[in-house]
Amino acid sequence: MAGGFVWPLARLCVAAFSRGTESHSGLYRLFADSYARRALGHSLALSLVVALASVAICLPAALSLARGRFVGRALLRGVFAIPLALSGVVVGFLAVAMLGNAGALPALLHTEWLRGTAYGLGGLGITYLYFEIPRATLTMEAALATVEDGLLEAARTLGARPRQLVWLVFWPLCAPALRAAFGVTFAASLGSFGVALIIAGRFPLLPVELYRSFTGTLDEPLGAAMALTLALLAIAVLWVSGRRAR
Amino acid sequence: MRIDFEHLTVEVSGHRALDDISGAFASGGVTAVIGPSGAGKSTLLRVLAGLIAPDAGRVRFDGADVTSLRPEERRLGVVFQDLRLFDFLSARDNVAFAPRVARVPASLQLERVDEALRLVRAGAFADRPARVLSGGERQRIAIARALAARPRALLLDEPFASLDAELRRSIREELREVVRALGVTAVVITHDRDDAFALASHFVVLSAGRIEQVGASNELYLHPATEYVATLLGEANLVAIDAREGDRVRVSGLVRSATGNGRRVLIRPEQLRVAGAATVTPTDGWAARVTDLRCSGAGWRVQLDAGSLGPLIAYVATPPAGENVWLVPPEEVHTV
Amino acid sequence: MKRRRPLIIFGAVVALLLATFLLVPLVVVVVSAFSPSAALGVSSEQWAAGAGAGRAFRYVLATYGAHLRTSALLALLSASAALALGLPAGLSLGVAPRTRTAGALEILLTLPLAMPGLTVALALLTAYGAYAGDLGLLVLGHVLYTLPFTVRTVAAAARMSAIASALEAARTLGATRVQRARYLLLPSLRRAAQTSLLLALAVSFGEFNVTFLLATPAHGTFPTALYLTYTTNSFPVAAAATTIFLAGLVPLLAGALWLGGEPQQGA
Amino acid sequence: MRASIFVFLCLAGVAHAADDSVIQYDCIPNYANWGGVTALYKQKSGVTVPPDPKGSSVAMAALEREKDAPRADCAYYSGAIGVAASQKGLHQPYKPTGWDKIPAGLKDKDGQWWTVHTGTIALVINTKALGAVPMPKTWDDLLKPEYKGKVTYDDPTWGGTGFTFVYGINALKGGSATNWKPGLEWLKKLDANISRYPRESIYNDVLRGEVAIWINADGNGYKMKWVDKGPVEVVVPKDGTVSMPLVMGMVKGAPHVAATKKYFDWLLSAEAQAEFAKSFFRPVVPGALPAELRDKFLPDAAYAGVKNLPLAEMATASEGLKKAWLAEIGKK
Repeated sequence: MAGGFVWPLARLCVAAFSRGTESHSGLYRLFADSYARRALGHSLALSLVVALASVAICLPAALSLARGRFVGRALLRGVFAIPLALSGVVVGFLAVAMLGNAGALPALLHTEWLRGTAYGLGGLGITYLYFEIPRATLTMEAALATVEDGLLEAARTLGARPRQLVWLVFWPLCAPALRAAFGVTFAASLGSFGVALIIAGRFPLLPVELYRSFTGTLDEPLGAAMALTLALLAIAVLWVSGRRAR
Repeated sequence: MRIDFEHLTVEVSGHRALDDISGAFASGGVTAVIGPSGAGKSTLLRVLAGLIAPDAGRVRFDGADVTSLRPEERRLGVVFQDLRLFDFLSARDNVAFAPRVARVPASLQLERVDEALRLVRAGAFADRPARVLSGGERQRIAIARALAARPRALLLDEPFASLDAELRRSIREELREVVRALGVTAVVITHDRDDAFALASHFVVLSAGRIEQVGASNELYLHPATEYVATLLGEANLVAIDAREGDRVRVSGLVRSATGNGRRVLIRPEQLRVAGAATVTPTDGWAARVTDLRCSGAGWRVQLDAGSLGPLIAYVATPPAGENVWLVPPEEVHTV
Repeated sequence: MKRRRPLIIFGAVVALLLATFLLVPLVVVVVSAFSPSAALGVSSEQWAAGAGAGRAFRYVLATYGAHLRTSALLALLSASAALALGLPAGLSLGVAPRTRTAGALEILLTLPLAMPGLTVALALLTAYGAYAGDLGLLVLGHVLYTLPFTVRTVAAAARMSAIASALEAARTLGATRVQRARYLLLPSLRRAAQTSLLLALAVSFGEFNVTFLLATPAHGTFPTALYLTYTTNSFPVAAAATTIFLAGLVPLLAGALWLGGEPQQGA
Repeated sequence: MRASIFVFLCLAGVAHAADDSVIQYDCIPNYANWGGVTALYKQKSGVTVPPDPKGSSVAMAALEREKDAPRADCAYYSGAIGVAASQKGLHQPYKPTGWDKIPAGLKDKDGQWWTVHTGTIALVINTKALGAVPMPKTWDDLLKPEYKGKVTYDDPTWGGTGFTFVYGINALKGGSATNWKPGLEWLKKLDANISRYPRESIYNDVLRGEVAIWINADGNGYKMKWVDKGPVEVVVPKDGTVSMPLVMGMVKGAPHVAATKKYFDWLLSAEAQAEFAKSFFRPVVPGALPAELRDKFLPDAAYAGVKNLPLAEMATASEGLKKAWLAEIGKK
């Protein structure tokens, strides 16, 4: 375990602080170079929007899956599990297939409006959502399933009206689930590589730039710095959302 | 506030949890609804609280029909079996919940909360998060939370289920004091006769969704209508009668004046006197042999073999001297 | 109670819409794999594979069959390795009291899941770049991803079934170590082991980052083949490759779900 | 369960036993018909050459990273990058059979690299995706606003074709190996019309209409038009263009030297050269282009303005030009 994972991580840290053939360390250049900074900013902004959107969109679905009992519920959950195991490149391809310049959706709907959406910012957002919706839904579902009906009943016997019930009891009970889902989707979006690789187009995102530094321009220190930054951010978000959730 | 319920019927997946029952809880009184699990006790409480709508029947508070009133409009204080504290709030905020949702002015809110906390002696831990409280503390907060609502009636569902014996006793006593001091109508759901006797002066006995018997606690204890009520409320010796003549019965040779109209006689263990052979003449009592003797703390519990009468139980202050004893039943007995 | 019904129904409708959103692209891709038409861009690569609906599949199997076999082998090796390591690890975590060491170990085990896959891949590449392309390194990379699933699933099962107390009870009843393993441990962990094996197979089969950076063409995995078809092949070929990928993945997932597991994070 | 494990292991055994393979970096099935060539070679010799998506620059970078433990046997590049790889000492010399038939200037005197076929940088246009907009005729036409979002050329830091175009346009616009200004200024103007800078072959995207104008090797366009019957035309800009030799070299420390040498020998055979020609890359061996294919190229007159670029100079300048392009365009 230590050799398999801890040692490589340590090597990565060392690489991030090394200079390579440049005059500054990779970490320094990550924050000094405006392009790398921009890629980081884009990644953060995109992950933030996607995480917020997926939590908002998936809350009703998660509620229903967690607390409702209806026909086909198990099947529905199964559908939600599929994208979790797809690699990002597959999802990127699905986006091109549906929303590319020659995508199925513009062709089927006979509309020019959607043509090429996949490569734009909106397409990037939708594709990330495809990836994060199952994650957000299943994370929230698991947490919401533990919310007890009893507390809502207790609040009602104490005189809470429906609106008060939502804000004073239901919301505080759900909040940890929402936070956890936000953390998980944010971290996952931040590190999502395959989708960006296929469709990010002209929009610099940190994982792709990282890959490019490492494989294309052979700038190992900068690549390592980006990889490390991504990991630290992801873990920090997960830790904060998970800790607060407890 | 007086609570009446009329012809309540609740069906849960084809099974009648409550089967056309009617009754009342007197204003200012403490009533225990007692029965084994599955008797429909909790269902009755949930109907009273408005958490489930009955399939038939009505609920009245002081005569007014509240059957269709929502739980938040009934102004009751409910203490649930699993307490249901809001773990994301502090103990104090739990107690402040009802005044807060009722939009009581802030200063008055504070007063009410403090009063409720004082009543259950919860001041010391009021500002801790609810989730870190101990079992007894949680219990107190749950009671305070219900009291702070200034309820028209308190409904308590197995309120001490989660407490150990000692804590159970002390909190039970405190609750008794509080309810008495406030003079609030209270309904205690319980399967535990000790809780019922400790808190309530009036019992409603439920069995399989029907009311078995209603009455004052001592009345039910000594004069149960059925064998079921007899055994539910305490250890009971049930002895078949030989013959009946008006208000007199003959039991294994002894003649006693009797109440009730059954075919067996109820003799509570503490009603049996255990005497040595020298002090009793055979016409006063039954010969018996001690088969087991154990200390019950306050006294002794004696298990006896009385021949054709079968095994009997007696509670006595001092253990009998020898193995062979005489048993003397009370002068008046109750038949079930 | 009845008042929350509308919310549940609304939520179910949303869930249905979202499921449609998730399914439609997959259906479109699978359908187009079976009906390659000129509109989708039938390309020269397929002329060689002959005519008919199956030609895209024939092309994929001929060109990327080795990738498929590598992926199957890799999934099998890493899932078995993860099971072999994860069963004892998960068992001891599940049975042991929750000490600080146990907690730290659990966090360390799940760290690879919390991190972006690319970071893990890059760390491996930095440390073991000299072994890039070796099957052993790929297995190591995949085990990092699959081990958390086995450990978690097994530990959860061990906790749930209160194995520790059952084992104690069995000892007092005179069961030997072998008998305890035979009659208690194995039956109670069997389901968890099956679930985690299926999950590990699915995760490893679908993993992209590690192999993309660490594999050489000699050991390309099927996800890298997918990437190849997406970037260099025509749409029907890419769709056929995706269909083959799904055909491998979905049964594993369905099996795991049916047994009660759940994938936490894709790659 | 046990049975399925057994089956898996058998399959895996088969996958692993196939060790008679040659690893070629940059072996894109749909570029220069590598798919067809490698399939034919497999059929002839039983040796597998697996596909690999790396562009020239990435292939070189990978070789550099793996210098101490090489994984690849050979690599395929657009000229300058291959020469740069030789200059970095990543190759070992070999002169395959047929060496003498390669014209001078298209091979290294020591056998560090040699050309296998050549292409010409041209405009590959999907007329359907272009729609009502007129066909561009010259490089400067591409700067017109009506081509906004329709033009694409490969990321020059990734693949060799993109690099050749960037270097070439600089030369055409009056720049040199030490003066990149004219080219970069022109490319900055073009940037306004660029939809993206792809890092992988987008052959099928163009064919399918995902992309309207692809600045790439002419052969790719001809193949779309003649083989795949796509709505595609090749335009050789009237204001001149550059040719692009595509070269190979043997990796220093290659794991399978003998197999690689045989492969190289075969690649210069008439059979392999004709197979490359099926995708309209001009064989380096004179006379290997079949007559029926020659007619499908644009007439020779269209190619009158084609310049040959100095590969050694290009190779030396490559790192600097890539960095300059990134700074001025790629990272803007």
